[in-house]
Amino acid sequence: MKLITAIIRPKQLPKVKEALFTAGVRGITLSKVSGHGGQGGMVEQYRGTQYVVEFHEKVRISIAVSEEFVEPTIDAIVQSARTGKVGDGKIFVQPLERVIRIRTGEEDTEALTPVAS
Amino acid sequence: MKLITAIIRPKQLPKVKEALFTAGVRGITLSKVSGHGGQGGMVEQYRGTQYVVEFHEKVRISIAVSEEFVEPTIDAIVQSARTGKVGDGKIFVQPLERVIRIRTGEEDTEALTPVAS
Amino acid sequence: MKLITAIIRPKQLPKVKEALFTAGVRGITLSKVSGHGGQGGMVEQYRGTQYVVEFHEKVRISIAVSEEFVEPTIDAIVQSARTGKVGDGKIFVQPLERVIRIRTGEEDTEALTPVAS
Amino acid sequence: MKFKRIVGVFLFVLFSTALAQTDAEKLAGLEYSLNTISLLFFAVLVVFMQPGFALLEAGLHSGKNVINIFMKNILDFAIAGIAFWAIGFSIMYAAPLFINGYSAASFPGTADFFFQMVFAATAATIVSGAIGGRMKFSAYLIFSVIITGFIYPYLGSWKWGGGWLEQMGFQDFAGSAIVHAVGGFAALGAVLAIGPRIGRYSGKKVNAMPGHNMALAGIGVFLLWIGWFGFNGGSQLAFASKDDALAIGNIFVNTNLAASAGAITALLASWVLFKKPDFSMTINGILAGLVAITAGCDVIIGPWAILTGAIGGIIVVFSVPLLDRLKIDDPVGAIPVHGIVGLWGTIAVGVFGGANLGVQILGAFAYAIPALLSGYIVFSILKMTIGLRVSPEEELLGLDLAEHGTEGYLMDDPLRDPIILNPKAV
Amino acid sequence: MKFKRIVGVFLFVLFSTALAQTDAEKLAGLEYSLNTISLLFFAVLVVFMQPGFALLEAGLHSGKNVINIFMKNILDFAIAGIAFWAIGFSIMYAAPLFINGYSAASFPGTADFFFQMVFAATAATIVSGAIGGRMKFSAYLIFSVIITGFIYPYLGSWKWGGGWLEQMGFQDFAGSAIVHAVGGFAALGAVLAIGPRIGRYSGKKVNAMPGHNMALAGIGVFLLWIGWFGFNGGSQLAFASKDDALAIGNIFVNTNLAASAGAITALLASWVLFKKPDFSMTINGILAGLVAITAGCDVIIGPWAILTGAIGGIIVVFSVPLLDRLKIDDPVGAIPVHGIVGLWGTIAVGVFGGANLGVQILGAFAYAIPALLSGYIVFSILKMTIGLRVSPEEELLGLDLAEHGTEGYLMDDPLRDPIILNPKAV
Amino acid sequence: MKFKRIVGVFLFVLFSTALAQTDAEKLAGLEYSLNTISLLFFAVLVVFMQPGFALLEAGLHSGKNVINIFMKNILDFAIAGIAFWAIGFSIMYAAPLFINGYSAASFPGTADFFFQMVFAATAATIVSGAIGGRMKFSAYLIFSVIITGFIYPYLGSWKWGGGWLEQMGFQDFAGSAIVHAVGGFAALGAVLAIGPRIGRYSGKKVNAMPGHNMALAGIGVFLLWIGWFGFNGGSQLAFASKDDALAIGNIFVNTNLAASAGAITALLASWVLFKKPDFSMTINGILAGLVAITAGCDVIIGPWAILTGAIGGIIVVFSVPLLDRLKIDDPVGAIPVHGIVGLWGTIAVGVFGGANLGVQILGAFAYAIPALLSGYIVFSILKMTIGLRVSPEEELLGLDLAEHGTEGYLMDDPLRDPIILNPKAV
Ligand SMILES: Nc1ncnc2c1ncn2[C@@H]1O[C@H](COP(=O)(O)OP(=O)(O)O)[C@@H](O)[C@H]1O
Ligand SMILES: Nc1ncnc2c1ncn2[C@@H]1O[C@H](COP(=O)(O)OP(=O)(O)O)[C@@H](O)[C@H]1O
Ligand SMILES: Nc1ncnc2c1ncn2[C@@H]1O[C@H](COP(=O)(O)OP(=O)(O)O)[C@@H](O)[C@H]1O
Repeated sequence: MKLITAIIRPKQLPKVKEALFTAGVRGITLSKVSGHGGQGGMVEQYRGTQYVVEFHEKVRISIAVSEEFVEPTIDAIVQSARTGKVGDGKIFVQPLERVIRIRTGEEDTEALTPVAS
Repeated sequence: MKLITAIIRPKQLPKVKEALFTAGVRGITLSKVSGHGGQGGMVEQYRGTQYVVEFHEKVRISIAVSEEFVEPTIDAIVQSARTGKVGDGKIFVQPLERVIRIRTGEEDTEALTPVAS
Repeated sequence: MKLITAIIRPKQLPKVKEALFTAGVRGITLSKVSGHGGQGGMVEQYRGTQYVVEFHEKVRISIAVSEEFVEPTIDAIVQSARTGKVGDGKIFVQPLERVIRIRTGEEDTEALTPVAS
Repeated sequence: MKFKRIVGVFLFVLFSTALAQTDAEKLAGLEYSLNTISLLFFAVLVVFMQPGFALLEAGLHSGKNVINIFMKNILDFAIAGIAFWAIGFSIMYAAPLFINGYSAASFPGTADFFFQMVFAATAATIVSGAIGGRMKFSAYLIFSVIITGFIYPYLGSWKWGGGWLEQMGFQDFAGSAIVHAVGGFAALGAVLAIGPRIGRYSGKKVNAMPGHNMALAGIGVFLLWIGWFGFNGGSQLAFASKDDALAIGNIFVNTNLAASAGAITALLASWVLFKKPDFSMTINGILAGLVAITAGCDVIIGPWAILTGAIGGIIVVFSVPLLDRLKIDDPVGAIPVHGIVGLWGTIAVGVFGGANLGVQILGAFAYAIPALLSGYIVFSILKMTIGLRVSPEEELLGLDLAEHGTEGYLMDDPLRDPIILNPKAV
Repeated sequence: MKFKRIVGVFLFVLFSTALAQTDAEKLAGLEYSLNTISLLFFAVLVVFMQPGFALLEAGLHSGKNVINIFMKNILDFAIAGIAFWAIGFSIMYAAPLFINGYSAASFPGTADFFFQMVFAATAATIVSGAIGGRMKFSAYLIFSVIITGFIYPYLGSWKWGGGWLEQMGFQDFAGSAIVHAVGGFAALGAVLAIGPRIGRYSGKKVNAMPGHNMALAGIGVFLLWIGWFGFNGGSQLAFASKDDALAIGNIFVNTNLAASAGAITALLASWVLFKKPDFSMTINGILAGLVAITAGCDVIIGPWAILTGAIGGIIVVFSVPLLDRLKIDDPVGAIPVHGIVGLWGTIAVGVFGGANLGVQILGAFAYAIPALLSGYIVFSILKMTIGLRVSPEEELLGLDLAEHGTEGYLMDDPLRDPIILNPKAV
Repeated sequence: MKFKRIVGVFLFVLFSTALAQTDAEKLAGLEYSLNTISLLFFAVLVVFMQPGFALLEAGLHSGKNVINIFMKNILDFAIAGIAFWAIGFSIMYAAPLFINGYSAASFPGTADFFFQMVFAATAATIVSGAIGGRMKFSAYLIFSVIITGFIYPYLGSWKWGGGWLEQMGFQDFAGSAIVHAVGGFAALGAVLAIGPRIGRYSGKKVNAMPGHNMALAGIGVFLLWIGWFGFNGGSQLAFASKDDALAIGNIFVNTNLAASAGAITALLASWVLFKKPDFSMTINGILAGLVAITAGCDVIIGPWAILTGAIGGIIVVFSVPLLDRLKIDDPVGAIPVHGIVGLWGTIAVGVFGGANLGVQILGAFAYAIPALLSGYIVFSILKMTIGLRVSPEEELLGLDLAEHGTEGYLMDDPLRDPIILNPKAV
């Protein structure tokens, strides 16, 4: 199993969600992060003073997947999150040793399949 | 050492904190995340239009532990976070190569024991 | 490649950013987290009732680096984030198997060099 | 000649008299209209107390209940507007139903009604903050009808309707007892019937549940302070003479001195007791100063007004933790501010204002006890019938979502975007 | 002796007459000044509707547009203050430009102007919420000049300027048609010209775009309710007699009954339709009650005022989803509340208030249709010239940043700290 | 017969005269009461400036200082209510202490005091925003006592107390110099004594520290605009004659024209200078227009009022960055708006209003310089004694927590839940 973490533009999120869903990925966890990289800052002003807001709002998507889902997941994200302009973000792939579903105690691959309520 | 990451229901957080404390786990880092999985959405309405809020507020708990704490930590979380309804969350276990305590420069296991101020 | 995650005091963030920049680290992702450890709580009061706010606002810095940057990055963080008082935070080092730059599809080390726009 | 002259004089006199007669009518018309316009403007000032209370309560409650608080404060005013018109005014002043054909001496019956209606709405709205965060919206609506249509008018009739307390010489100029103690003790009855919010008390421990927005509370208290000039000033009910003007000038100054003193003593008392100058205590202190002077703002003058307000401010700072020790959960301090200080203000007229002390004490409790009982009984009946309290899940979720299906605050948040993984959920 | 006595009488009479004459002057002065002071105070109450609208609109829009909404609401009031002074008043009342030397009978021309100016500003400001979130700020400024300087004054002259509708006996006491229907239908024209916000409608689906802060909307509606007492009460335009006082007392009560009824019926209708008592519908219902009674607040009495307001409240709850089905995106409900209910209020004077029903219907549409057309045409011309709408990127970013370069809300956030990795960006 | 007739005439005359006499008394009573009621209502409008300032300042400061700002704005009003009553009024108008037995000619002494007291509170409250975010709460409280009890009354006595500037023919109708320049220059003295907020200036670089909530600032400026009608209108101090009515009508229109013009020029100037129509500059521009016209609102008419306000609006847009270059950290613009434009407004009466230009300039500086010095000296003494500034840690933490132990905003946040890992911390 892998833990795939993607940093994407907030505006691309709806497309990414759709692509992931189409790729069969159902369980995801999102959080708001602040990204700093090659992307230029945004100029704001207040009472006559200009300042550069150099952070960018990004969304982090964390997805635990079994091996066979690694490639489809990465593909889905790359295709749906890409705009071609600097700041599109990164995908990180990390080893994941165990997954436990709290509700049932199921482990690993069984723990990864969401059950619709 | 392992990095244990749990996604839980916000409402269970007090119980989970207590269970972790009882299990001897003192250092934790929390963050707010948004979870999407098998849990059904919540219907809200505004000016006569209904809409489904499909994300769920969740809390992510990150805990770095030495090997002997892995099982007790997982057990503590599973037992305290479980409600039995879809949406209870997941626990992820990842390898952790190094831990450094910034204040002292201590590494690994020494870095993991909190010092009460 | 490694994923370096540091939990630091929000107040130290400007210094840490500067140190990282000086060390040649350009791409970082930040998020707000809530830390619990050895640091004592803050007493607040409301309508005559005192209560302890026991969580502490912390900032989590996530940095994906290639091997040769691991030590300089850790050093930069430790030196700039340290105040010497309990609560300075921790650094976690985890293995990172792949990195993909969404914009270009570049992988791994190439994906890690930010391109100024 | 002489005759002509006399006739001339006579005609002249007649003419000047005729003119004088028209003038006398005009004069009477002016008096009448100055009385009316003044009363209506004072009434409009009192209406500012409605957003004042709404904001104060919203600020001191959790953000997940903000819609519910505004809904209650809007609806109790709307309900007062109809129920006090249909029936309440008639009970209170032995007037016809629907103020149908009712007229007053020095201003229109409609203006009289409008001024009294905003007082009824105030008594009702005092309750809403105390039971906030846990009561069913439907139960609150029914209670609003009952208090503005029946409880407040009936109790009010004892004094302002010329009833037995009026006969005894009881003094309550603008309603420390009739409005504030009634509202505050009805709130106590309501809180006893509904119980504390979940998690407020655990064993002997009092858990602070801090309000979500002190800026809202701050605006609220300013609007209340402003509105109170209408509340106390307007209660003079006559404006078109020098004596009335002198009285109203006095009322304004006494009212403001008491409010200022209440603010300052509550500030200092909280500073001493809790080591910090406390915000929510200070704003409660202002209101305490105002409630305290309300009954005697016409006769408790200058330094005595300061003293009356100052004591009010101190009472509040000591009452709030006391109520908590008794596990009476009043998130906004309505019971200390309006109830307990309402009693003090009523009694103060006997202490500093020359009224009969015994009668004042009697009158104070004659309002507090029935208000407490009727609040308790009405809410207990509601509890047994339609139910009084939302479910624990709804309470934790917040009344905005649970009762009204909408969130009070929504910041632009990409994570909320509605495109959906789970197709069944759509 | 006799002569002396007669002379004495004469002198006495003369003296008393002289005194009476001075008194008559004083009396006239008092009447004049009471009229003036009252009119100005009513006008100040109407000014409270400006922050009222700003808050209502800000609350029901997204947080990324809050500065833009305040800017529009501030500037349209500032522009009305200049444009209606320079030209508008002269068009509406055939008065000199710049109210230069203009005088009225029973109060100063300046006071007359000031009262009428705040009405012009109200008509203008109604539009701002409906087109919020997508219009260029510059386009809105130009429109503000045109509506307060020309459209509203010209249409208003038909009735309040003594024009053809006045001649026909059309009745619109405080402006259900002249102010509200004009504002509401100009808003409809504007919305038709600019189109819905991005993402509001996808195919047949209506996507809710919830407002960001219901507390702001709640304060706003209270300020509007309060301001309306000035709007309707002040429209009596004469205050210094018993008859006027009686009229104003009536107006206050009718206004409040209609507002209360509108709140209650909108609440109940939303409860039935959407299963929950809806907040934004209820506050729209209050405004609907107020708009409905505005035309006939002098003649639609008591129960009929309740009925008029109640119908207004129901109209709104049904109109909002209807407009959405037509893909007319009006985030605050300005079109139903001011436009549609403005028609109803105007017609209601024929139904409940004894006016000629045919003339009322004619007058209602005589205001609605030109307002709709002029709104649509002005904005279409702006679209073809300077452009009407911000770019999609700017709309998504929010008008605060895109148009004004500043964010409306900034919480202390360590992640925003300006020390910078990328030196080029500095 | 003849005799009878004459007697009849005589009696008739006597009777009519007697009636006239009663009427004359009634008339005098009406005049007196109309004066009183008007003055008090104008005063209440001025009280709206207190929440106005509180909201403006709260909005333009950081969210971690919101409680502190409300506390200061509440307490300076409470302190003014007591200190100006106890001593200030007596210094300013050579009246007895505690307004004990003080009476005025055409309205009660109490009403006179109340109106003047709200002016004193305004002068005091101007300072609070400029020194926000860093001053010890205790130091501010002491300063409030000194400015409302001594500085403002003493300076005010020079003109409104009939002192030397009044003798010289200096004109300042409602206080551009006496209230606003005094407040603004005292604020400058205070800022010079306390220094800028941490991180505001680094070397030559000016770091923007944006305010946290523009909606609050927006409501604030509307309340200030509204309150100013009381400030300027009420300063006529007599209302019960046609001449007064004419004057007040004029004052309203001039005040509103200047405010509108200030808004528009500040908007345009910021648009040109900073490329975007700036919100906080525009609202400062409104206030600048209002401050500018305050001294001459009675004599600077129509187009000249527009010009006076327009220049005020431009002054502000240029002064704000200038002060920043001088490292004078005034987060809300109190010094430009009230100080610099206060000078301009005072001088404008000499330029456009027919007053002696030399005397106006003299008077303007006769207020500005002592105010600056006394602000600087009082705060320097406080600095040397009890300390003026919170510690850097407290400043960074925010004054709400550091000084008052409570947070201003608390959103429901599961991460804050109080169940605790560290048992010692409980
Ligand atoms: N080495 C890194 N470690 C962690 N996060 C990174 C790293 N590099 C980039 N990021 C994240 O990815 C986002 C996009 O990177 P950026 O360099 O701006 O553009 P691009 O990926 O298109 O080259 C950044 O805002 C940051 O959040
Ligand atoms: N594969 C996954 N990767 C990352 N997070 C997941 C994954 N599956 C579930 N989650 C997280 O766990 C939460 C609970 O999962 P869900 O499927 O709703 O219920 P359950 O765990 O009870 O089956 C989700 O809201 C999401 O935050
Ligand atoms: N074992 C752990 N796992 C995850 N986070 C931890 C752990 N220990 C500490 N932390 C994080 O580091 C922060 C600082 O730790 P603390 O024990 O308070 O001080 P110090 O690191 O100086 O000993 C905590 O607030 C928490 O966010």
